Amino acid sequence: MIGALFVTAVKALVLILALLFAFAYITWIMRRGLARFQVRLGPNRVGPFGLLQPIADAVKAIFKEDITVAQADRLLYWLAPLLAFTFALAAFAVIPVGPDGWVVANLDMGVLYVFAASELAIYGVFLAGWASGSKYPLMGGLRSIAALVGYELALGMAILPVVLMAGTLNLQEIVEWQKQHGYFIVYQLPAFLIYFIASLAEMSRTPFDFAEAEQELVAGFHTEYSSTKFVAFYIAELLHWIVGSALIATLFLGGWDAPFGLPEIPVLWLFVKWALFIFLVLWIWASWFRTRYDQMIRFAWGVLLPAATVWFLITAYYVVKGGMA
Amino acid sequence: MRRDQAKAYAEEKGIPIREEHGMLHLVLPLSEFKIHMRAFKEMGFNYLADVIGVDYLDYPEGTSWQHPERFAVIYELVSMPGFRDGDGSRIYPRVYVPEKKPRLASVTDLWPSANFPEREVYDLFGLAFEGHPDLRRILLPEDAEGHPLRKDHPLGETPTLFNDGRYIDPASFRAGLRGKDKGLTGWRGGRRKGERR
Amino acid sequence: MSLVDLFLGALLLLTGFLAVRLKNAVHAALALAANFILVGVVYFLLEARFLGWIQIIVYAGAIMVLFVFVIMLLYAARAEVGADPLPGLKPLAAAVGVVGFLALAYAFAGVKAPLAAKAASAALSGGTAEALGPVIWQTWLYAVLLVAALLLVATVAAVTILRPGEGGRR
Amino acid sequence: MSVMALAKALGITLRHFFSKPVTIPYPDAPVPLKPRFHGRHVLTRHPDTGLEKCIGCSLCAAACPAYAIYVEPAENDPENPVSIGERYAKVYEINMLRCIFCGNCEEACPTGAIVMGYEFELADYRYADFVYTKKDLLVDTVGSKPQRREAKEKKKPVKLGFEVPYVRPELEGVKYE
Amino acid sequence: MIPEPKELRTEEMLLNMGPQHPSTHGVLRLVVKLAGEEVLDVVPHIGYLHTGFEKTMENRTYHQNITYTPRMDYLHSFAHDLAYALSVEKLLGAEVPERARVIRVILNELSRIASHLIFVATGLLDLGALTPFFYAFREREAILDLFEWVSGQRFHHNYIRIGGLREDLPEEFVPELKKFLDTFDHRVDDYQGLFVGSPIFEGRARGVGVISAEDAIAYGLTGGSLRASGVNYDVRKAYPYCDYETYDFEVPLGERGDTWDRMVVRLEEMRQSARIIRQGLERLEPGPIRDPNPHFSFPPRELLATSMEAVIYHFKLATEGFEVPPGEVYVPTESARGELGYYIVADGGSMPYRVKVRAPSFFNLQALPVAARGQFFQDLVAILASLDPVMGDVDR
Amino acid sequence: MNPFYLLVSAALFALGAYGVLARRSAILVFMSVELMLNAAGLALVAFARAWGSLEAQAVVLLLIALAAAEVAVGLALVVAIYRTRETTLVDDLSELKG
Repeated sequence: MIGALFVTAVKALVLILALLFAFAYITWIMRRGLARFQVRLGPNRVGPFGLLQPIADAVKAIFKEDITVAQADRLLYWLAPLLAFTFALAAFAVIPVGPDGWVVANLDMGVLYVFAASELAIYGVFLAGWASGSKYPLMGGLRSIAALVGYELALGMAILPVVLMAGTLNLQEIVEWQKQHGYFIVYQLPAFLIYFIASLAEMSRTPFDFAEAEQELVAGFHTEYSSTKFVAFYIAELLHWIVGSALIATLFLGGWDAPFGLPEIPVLWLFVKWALFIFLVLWIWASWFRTRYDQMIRFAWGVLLPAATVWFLITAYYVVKGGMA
Repeated sequence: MRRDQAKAYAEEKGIPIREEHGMLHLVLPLSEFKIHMRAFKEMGFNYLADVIGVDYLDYPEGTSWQHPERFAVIYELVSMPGFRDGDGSRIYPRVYVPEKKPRLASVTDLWPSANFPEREVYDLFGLAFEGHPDLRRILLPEDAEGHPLRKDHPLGETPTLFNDGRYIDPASFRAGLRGKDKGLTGWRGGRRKGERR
Repeated sequence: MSLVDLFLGALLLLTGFLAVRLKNAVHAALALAANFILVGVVYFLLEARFLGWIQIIVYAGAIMVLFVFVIMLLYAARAEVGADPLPGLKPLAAAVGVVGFLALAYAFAGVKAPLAAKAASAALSGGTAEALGPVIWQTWLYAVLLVAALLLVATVAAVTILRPGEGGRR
Repeated sequence: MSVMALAKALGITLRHFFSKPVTIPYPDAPVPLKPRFHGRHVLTRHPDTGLEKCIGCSLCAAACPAYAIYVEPAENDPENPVSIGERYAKVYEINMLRCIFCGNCEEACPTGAIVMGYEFELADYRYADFVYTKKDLLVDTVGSKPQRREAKEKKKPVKLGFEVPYVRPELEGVKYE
Repeated sequence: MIPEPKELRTEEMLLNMGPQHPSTHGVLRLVVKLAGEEVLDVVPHIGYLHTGFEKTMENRTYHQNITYTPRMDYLHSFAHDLAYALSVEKLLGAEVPERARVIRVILNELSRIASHLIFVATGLLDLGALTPFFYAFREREAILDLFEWVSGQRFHHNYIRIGGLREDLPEEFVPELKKFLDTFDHRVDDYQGLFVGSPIFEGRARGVGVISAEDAIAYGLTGGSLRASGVNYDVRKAYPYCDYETYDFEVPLGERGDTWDRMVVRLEEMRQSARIIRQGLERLEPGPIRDPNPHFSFPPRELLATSMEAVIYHFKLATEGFEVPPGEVYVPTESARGELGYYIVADGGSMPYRVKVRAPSFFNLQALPVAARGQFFQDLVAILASLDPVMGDVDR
Repeated sequence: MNPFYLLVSAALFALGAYGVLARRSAILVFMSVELMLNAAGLALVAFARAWGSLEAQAVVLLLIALAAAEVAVGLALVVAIYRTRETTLVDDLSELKG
């Protein structure tokens, strides 16, 4: 018992370190990548190719003055970044990076866990918006909830066909199923598209990044945050991106499974697929606009949810009729 | 052409006209100014392009232009070409406003676009427009003193400083160039406060 | 009854108490959200794991978020200000609460569990989705359908109540 | 078709992803300037005699819309003239904080003495450091005041942050390393 | 007026946008009355960039003032130089030679393209698209480089002179310009591909911030914003200057007067400007670039060494400037933002008695509340951007 | 049988009842109702644990779904009332009683 706990703790620690490292470098990738889309160079001054830029950024951010707005609700103002950070980090625990044992917590209902974690992470966002005691963050917070109401149902509905086909809520087993039968992106292309669009909203990336729309809300919910608290939000926000991409790779692209009969190396293949989605999101970020939040909600309820429901019914019919299960 | 129409109207009403550089200036009397403006609007001058305030305080005597009062507000009316039957006529009615009673009627009810420019004239010349919906200072801070585009408002240029206390005072430098003053003279005192080295 | 149970019970009571006592509506809502998450955790301990997740996702993730959204939307955080028109209601409410608790406690005290803990646990098989599924879709099928219909009606009702362009700007 | 438009946008950005960045890494790489660039002024000398072209007539000061130039003329010593004319500029100072680099001084100068050069790295710390004297402006001086100060401290030649395809003929005698 | 707190419904919120805000395009302050995300009213507060140019210009010579004009509208700065020079030339009766007129048109259109590029860049940035911003700045950089070739300055050219131009084009200019034009059309296609037709852009811009033609006229809109409402008013066509009537170009018009139209009209105007520049290049014949009248033109530099008369004129022009006969004049021109003109009152001296700039942005900004009322807060920034105010132009 | 959670649920129910009576803001009253519903759910799950009854758990699932429906309508009502009356205090809505 104690031994297993210890192993889990070590795994979690390694994962957290890896994620924080990934976070640090995803800022670099994000900035360099966006810069390349925009025919410029991006950060290249600190270290070779600007590789030390994340460290410089972190040092700078931490030594900035920590400001608390006079109108702020002190307790929640302090709690909000912590919540956002924690839940964003927690979601990764059930994503398998390799066969048996290469996962921090092999929960039998891992999909539900991820779902719960991503929902609870919203608390951090809108509490920040509310606790800042300022109008721009408040509007950012309201928009984030409005978005949540929009995408969460479509997101859930899009996972259901996958769960139904794999017959399990365990992510590891979903990957194993895909290893045997082929990837879900083949069987479940509509579900994949719906899930991808909805998870863009969940990661609050373009075109659904209105909760922190810089142009009108300055920075949305974290306008009034500075120093380490801001860093916590920044990490949380990018962790959503990291976790979201890893999750979609796991659910629809076979996770850690090596494609095309290539040798199986833990972590590597998930990383490759993950990077694919990171790039895809970046690419969309560089190419598209931001929707208005009411349009996004209308789209989610009017297009995504009905489509997901119809597709779910089709899949259910197929499974019940004795297809694969 | 509406321009000819306006000219005929002015001749009929006895409004002084002046044509120069192809521009038709009409000098409206202050008392009936709004009536004439309304007539122009009905004539089809649907667009108010500008409201221009001028302070003729030290306008030199002896030119062909005579200015009965200190202030003038010049309106630029256009019959907008490309909109309905607009033909592109432009007229420049003006009204002289005495220094003692610097107020005149607002034309915002005829042309809503007069809102900002009338506020600007109010701000920079201190001419009050009666009937303006929102007459506040627009370009200057609300607590600013004076009306800077009046000719008696000081310019407030700061001297340019050079080494060893040399400086150029713009106003006297300008005057010196025109032989009105001795030009490059004056104070040659030490350094600015707090300056090192 | 283990230490964990005691701890969770105490936390549940504390958050519940805060939820009905805190002046600031957002704080109260947060306390309630914490209470709901704790209830979800208790469900895990009581061999109802699927229910635990659903509790967290629906109650803490959706319902409380809606509450907080409405509070923020209406700027109603500091709702209970001004003089209380019915000042005598608070002690009465407390009394009703105490009496209710005593009555329920008395009723529960008389309950005797028919099964041994082990057997009950085996019957529940952890309360996973697989275990729960047949029950829902067989025993309670009509109830599920009714609830589904109710959900649909509720959605329609909510949308209708807030339909734009009726009796106001929106 | 609207989805096609979204795809087209993706295609355009992807094409740019594989094109060369247009960034000039400025402090490392020199900025390419055009020959007519209006940079820090240069007081030129007569190419044959080496005498200053400036005759202290103050036309530049008069033409300056920002009143940034101060000229104080003095009579030339006929034995040992400083300039080509009868008089020369005893004091010639430009306040670079006031200067708007319009080039009116260059246009007004009857002898072609004051010419706009190419140096633009003039940022400094103190008011007094922005007053450029004859010493800083004459053609033999390379670099702005802060650049020269830095070069002196580091004991290196002045590093200029620009390159020009060719130097304008008006700037005769100017040598950029 | 800002309503008193008593009148406020609790559901309403007063939001102060600016003067420092990412999307107010300078130092504009908007007091926005919001119900949720719906804009009930907008009150623009301007003047944060008020520099008193008009007063300053009364105390500088006509010649020196050319250094002040481009600093108002720093994006389409050549239009201000040109409008000012045209007014003074009209007072003086100066004859601008053919070559100078053609070069003025070329540079004016180049400057207009640069300004519209900024418009597209920042307008799309306000809609959340990051990338077009950088693409547009790349092209703008090329245009600024061209200006650097011509005048040595990228923004504040000081290249126009009363009666002509400061100096002739450098040899390299025409080939460089041709090189730029060759790539430019593809680049405009790229911008178009990035937003026109995109359903997200349609959703954000179609039917948003509608200004009807009547409202546009009433609130004093000009330029692209007016043409987006369907009013065919382009000063270049209506009151031609610099021989614009001889150039073959079209005036793009919108139909609905929404954000979409205002964006697309400007995009098309860039193409038309490029077309005008091409025609201008064909007309570029060698010739004088300045009215040789010594009364207001500096004599050629060669003459200074030989002609005493030239030296005297030179000294007089440099110190005192030239005298302009008394009169009042206004010449409308088309800047990237709309009708721009300098109303100049001359008193016979060498400095203008009064200069009034008819700044298009100042008038265009009045239409913002009309367009923004009833829209979403998220659209407010897009509407503001689509009206294309330049705060230097507004505040002067 | 573990009566501990039953007692806890009873206490939570009592707290909810207190809240319903003592709170003045409609939203807070509503939140107290949710607390009571949850107490019922907790009791049911505790019973299910004692009886080994999955049916009881299924009822809790239905309960949660019902709660979601209830909240949707209830909050919509609160917002609608607020729009017309600009208050969330229950006592100010007394004219609804007749």
